[in-house]
Amino acid sequence: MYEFVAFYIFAIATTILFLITVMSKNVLYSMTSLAAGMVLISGLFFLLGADFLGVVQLIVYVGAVMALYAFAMMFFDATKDVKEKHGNSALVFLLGGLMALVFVVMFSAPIIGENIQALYPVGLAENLGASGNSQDVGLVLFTKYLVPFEVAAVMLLVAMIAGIILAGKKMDYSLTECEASDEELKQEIKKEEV
Amino acid sequence: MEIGIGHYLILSGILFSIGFVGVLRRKNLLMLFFATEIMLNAVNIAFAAIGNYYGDLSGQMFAFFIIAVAASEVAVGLGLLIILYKKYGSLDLDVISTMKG
Amino acid sequence: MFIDPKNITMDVLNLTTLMPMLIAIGGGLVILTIDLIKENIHKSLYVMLTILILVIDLGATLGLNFGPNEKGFFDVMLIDGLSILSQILVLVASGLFIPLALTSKRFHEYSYPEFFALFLFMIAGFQFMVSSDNLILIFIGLETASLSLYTLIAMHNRHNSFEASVKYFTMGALAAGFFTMGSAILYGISGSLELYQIAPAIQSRMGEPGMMMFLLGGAGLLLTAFAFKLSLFPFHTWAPDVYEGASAPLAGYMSVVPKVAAFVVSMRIFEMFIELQIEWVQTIIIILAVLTMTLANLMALVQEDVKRMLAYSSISHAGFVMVAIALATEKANTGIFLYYALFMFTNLGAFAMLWVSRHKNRIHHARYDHPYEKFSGMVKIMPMGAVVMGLFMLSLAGVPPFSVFWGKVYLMSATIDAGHIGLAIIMGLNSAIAAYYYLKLIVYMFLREPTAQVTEETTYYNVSKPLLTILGLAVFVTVGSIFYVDPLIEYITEMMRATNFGI
Amino acid sequence: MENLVYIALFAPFVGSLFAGLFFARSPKTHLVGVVNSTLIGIAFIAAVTLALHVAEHGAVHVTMMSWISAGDLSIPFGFLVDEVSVTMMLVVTLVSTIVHIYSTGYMDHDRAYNRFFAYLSAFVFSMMILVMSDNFAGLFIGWEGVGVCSWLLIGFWYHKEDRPFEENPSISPSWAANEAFIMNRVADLGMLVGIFLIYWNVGSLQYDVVFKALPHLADGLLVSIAIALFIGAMGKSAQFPLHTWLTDAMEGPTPVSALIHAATMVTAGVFLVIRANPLYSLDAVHEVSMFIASLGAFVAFYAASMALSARDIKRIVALSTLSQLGYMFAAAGLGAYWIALFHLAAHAFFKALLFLGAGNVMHAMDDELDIFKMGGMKKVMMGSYIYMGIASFALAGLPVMAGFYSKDAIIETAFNDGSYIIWAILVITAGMTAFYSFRQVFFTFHGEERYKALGFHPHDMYKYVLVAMAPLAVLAISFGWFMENFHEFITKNLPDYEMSHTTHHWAWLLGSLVIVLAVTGIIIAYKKYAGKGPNAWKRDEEFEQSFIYKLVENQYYVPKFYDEFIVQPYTIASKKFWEIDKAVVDGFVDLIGKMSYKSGDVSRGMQTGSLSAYLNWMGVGALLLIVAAAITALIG
Repeated sequence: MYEFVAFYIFAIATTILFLITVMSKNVLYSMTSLAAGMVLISGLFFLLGADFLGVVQLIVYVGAVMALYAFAMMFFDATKDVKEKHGNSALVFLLGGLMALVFVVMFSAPIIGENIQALYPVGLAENLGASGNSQDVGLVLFTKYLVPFEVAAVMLLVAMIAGIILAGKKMDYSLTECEASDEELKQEIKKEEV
Repeated sequence: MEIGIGHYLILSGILFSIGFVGVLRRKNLLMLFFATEIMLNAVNIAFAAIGNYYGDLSGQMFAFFIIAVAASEVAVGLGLLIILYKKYGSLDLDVISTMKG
Repeated sequence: MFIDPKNITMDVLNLTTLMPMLIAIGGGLVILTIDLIKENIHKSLYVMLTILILVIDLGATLGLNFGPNEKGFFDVMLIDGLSILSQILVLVASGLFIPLALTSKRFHEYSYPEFFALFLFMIAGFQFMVSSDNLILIFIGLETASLSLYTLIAMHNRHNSFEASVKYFTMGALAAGFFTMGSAILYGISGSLELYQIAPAIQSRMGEPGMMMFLLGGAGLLLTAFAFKLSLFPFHTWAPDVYEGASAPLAGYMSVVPKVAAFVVSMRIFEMFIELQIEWVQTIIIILAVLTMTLANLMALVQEDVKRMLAYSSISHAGFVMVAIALATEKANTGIFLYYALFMFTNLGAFAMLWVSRHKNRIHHARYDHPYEKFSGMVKIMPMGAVVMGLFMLSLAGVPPFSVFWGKVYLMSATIDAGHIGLAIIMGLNSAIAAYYYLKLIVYMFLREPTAQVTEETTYYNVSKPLLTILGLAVFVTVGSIFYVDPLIEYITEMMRATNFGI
Repeated sequence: MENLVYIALFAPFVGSLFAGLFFARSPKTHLVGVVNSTLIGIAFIAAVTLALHVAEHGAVHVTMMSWISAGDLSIPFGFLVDEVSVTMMLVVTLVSTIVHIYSTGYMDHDRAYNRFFAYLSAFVFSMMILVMSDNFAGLFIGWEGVGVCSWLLIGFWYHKEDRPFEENPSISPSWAANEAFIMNRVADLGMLVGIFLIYWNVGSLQYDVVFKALPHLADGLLVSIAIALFIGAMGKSAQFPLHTWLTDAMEGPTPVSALIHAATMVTAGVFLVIRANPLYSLDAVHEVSMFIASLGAFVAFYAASMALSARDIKRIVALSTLSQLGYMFAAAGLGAYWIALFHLAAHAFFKALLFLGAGNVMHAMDDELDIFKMGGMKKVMMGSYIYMGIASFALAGLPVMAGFYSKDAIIETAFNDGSYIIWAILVITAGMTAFYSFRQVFFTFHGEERYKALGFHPHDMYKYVLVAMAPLAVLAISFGWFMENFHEFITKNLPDYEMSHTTHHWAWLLGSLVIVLAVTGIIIAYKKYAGKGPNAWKRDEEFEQSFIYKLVENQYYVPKFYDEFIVQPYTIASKKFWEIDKAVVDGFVDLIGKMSYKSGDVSRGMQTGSLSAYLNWMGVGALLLIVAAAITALIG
């Protein structure tokens, strides 16, 4: 019963919040409802016994990602209402509705197989007397998924470099569009920096 | 009343579709990115739910990596947005359409 | 609380499988470090360093043990023939691409050492993507490569390149959503994220009610994601714009390397579906392939810009090759790699020719860098260049005995072997349409008088020795294909036999 | 050995690419001539080495590509170097080497020097494919290749205007080129039918497979195949009634005439019959073979009669080529394949020599072709005089010379076969041959120096060119001496042809008869045309008005017949069809073109440039896929 109530509360709330995110004309509302929806999703993760995932969701999404978005919003000065021209709203909703319908139809069928064995069962560390989602996650993450984990680290490095370069000052001059010789250009850039 | 995996998956599907609508509907790039975040979050629910019902950790793992990817995408995406805003002075998709045909 | 250290031997881990990627990543870090230690080093050092790393990487790749069951690191890595072959293609194409940075004029992206680091990270991403049948690693590799690629495009630093990058990025994010959702469904029905375990699990559950729904739904979602990567209709819309916005060498590179990687993963995933007798997937892929090659050809016909025309032609070529995925025979799979191995040199060569004549501002047309008029009467000004470009065009059009012809013939014969005569006829017809727009450029180059703006100065604008070397190499490979195509096919076939297709 | 095969095959190709790709538009450079001549020379050396190898170890068979297989169709691309093909390779490479060297001198003043070498080398490459292929498909590819190169080379001076030539209908190089090409296309159609028939019934195009399967086929089918293939041979070897193109092909540069329209390409038809000897020696196709022999004899006589009155120096040589091709077909038709091949080789040497000599004369006379305007040129052109003399002796079949052995053997064959009519025709033709070839020599080099009045200042060719021609002269004299060795070598592959005892018995008489006739012909020619001063030759206007002279002069009105009954009605019909075509077919094609453009424009509309629209396309696509998936799953 507890699960039932919690699920429906979370589900309905996230749906409404995300709808606001998608529908709202105001970036601030949109972003706030997105953040709130994500918090509620972490609740769903806790319900599903994925404690660590829930925590990560809170920290990374609500903490980091939303902070980035907030910063961007300020940069773009997008607090005021955004004017969007919508040519065919009806069609969009029809498409979205159709998509949702297909998912509902699809997921109404039983997806879980009877004879499927869990490859990395929850409670890996149980026999050691220490149970807990975080430890299990740690165990799997640093054995089986060590390679993807490291690649993800590279990916984050790439993202960092990309962010630094793209938002960097050097992008303000375009060597690509400038006919001046290299020497002149260097001088010019130096002057500008001083 | 038992909440089965079907409930979670249907929720996931609905949220995914909401994100999808957002992607189709939004003309403001920043808000469009919000919509993609919703889609990824919806998928995370599906993974967590399936993993839970199999008693398997792989689903959670995928969800972790999706979160990592989402974070990286935000970094790159915002970098692009900033530079685009500098050049075009707008984030409206219809303005950014010099290449066509 | 204390957890027992796991006893894992090095043998089980098979660490060498990681070597090639580690070299690429390490190389990228070395470049970043060098930049930290000493600034303002000339880009040629980075180019040389990158080539060196690519060569070592290639050596490591060639030195790997491979086989259908050559796994490593808790079975996350899979080094089979497919993986080796695609890594070789990726590395060779990268080796051709990087020297194009050494132009006589300075362009923005090459002023960053980070460009080369990101490039190497991207290669590592592609390498991970092709050497795994674990959906998580495939996804992470894909994203690493894609995020680097978006940045590389934007670093060209023009209006167009930002627009291109944003378009690619946004659609890529949407595709990532579809890919993950598709993976979730596969996970749901099989309880695993590894293709070699997914396939038997699905097979054992085939009869269950509602299973078809999941299978087709999952296949549809995954197909959307890969159709985007492979620029199949109607998911191709990004491609022409992105190719136009990116610098010419990068556009040429993008028409080959990401597609090879995406084809490898598509082979692993969709051929699994086809092997499971799910005909729907086959039908849909054929429809997409036919639509792609036909519509892209028609659109290429009406382009005014050579680069955009080549972009559409690359889309059309991808559609042509996509047919092979639907056939899922050994010969067809061999054909994919044969096609790309041959197409790679020709197409990169053609884009390199555009790069040679690239200007910093658009002197011929308000919007386009490479309108057809730019090439009118080229034979009078740059006879060698015109002949070389003409050769590339003929090869792309599939004129014997130039390289791409063999790829086309091989794929079409694979199609006929698989019993799809009608499909082969459509492929032939499309090649005929395509010939028209390639010949259009040849007509411009050889039969028209040069316009006033076309002078020696403008056509040779960006040329340099390394560029000429790469062009020469491309010509050599394009023209001499008749001599190596047979052993090449043998090699690819052999590699295909050492491949794990899940079932 | 495999490498040698490829070297022999691809050296000319490399030369062609070299000249065509790198020098097509650059000004004339001798580098091209030297490099290409060297490459062909290399091919010749490779051919010699291969010949020695074949003589010792037998045939070399290489398969270059075996994978062009689409469905059930599998065409391996292989090369066979056996006794027959190696003979052809030797002839082709030797003559073309000399012609290449000759051309460096002859084409010296031509603007399109480099282009010429590109074409010439391409021709050699195609010819090598033709002779070396181990299957009919390769043969056909080479066949078409030489056709195209011949077209390019005949029309080499395409810019020349149609010139009104009082004795000739107006002919221009481009017209001649088209005529040659079209006539050959007509014939090739026959050949293609033959190849298809073989493929349908045997399922392969490999020579060895086909020839093994032939005896099991139905008689009617065999006859059809034999006829169809021979039609192809008739076109390429200019047999009646498809012969008119050959004389007109003389519009091309003279080295081309020497190489293509005398020594090599036109013998391809003979080569085909020799290659397909297992087919033509079957009993079922005996009638076809007899027809080939009779047609050969007829053409031999027919062409020789036209040569009697011709005034154009190249046309005479061309007609003599036609006549000699007739001899070859006569031999091949009678089953004496090795003799046909022997004559083919011998003929290639002396005829190339003759043509190159004629080229020297033309060069000296500023492209003047009319022998009536020449005379007494031996003083100024001693070298060419000797060469043309040797070649003419060989052509006339005087003892010791190459032509004597080969031609005599053919005449003996006809006698031996009991085909006395053919024999008689060939003997008479031999006399005529001697007459007209020496008529030409005497007209050109002896007698009154008529050219002086016309203001010509002839001079001989470059020394090195004359030296380069020497091997041909040596072979024109001595090739016949090796008849026995050749016989031994070639009959390992080709069926032997044994003369009966009676023939052996009468051989000396037959030989003497031919010699007597030939010598008589030469003497008559000498009396008539070589005189000087008061006995000098005068034009016999009255005789030139006679019916026979007119008939022969106008090539029996065959070209006129073609013009009146085929070309003109065809032109009229074509014009009518063109009008219909413009309205209907053209309109249709235009419509397709317009539709492609239109649909391109329409589909281009989806590329609006707006990311939002792109995302919508992608979304719609994804949704369509998923909905289609759901529906498919629900239905079945």
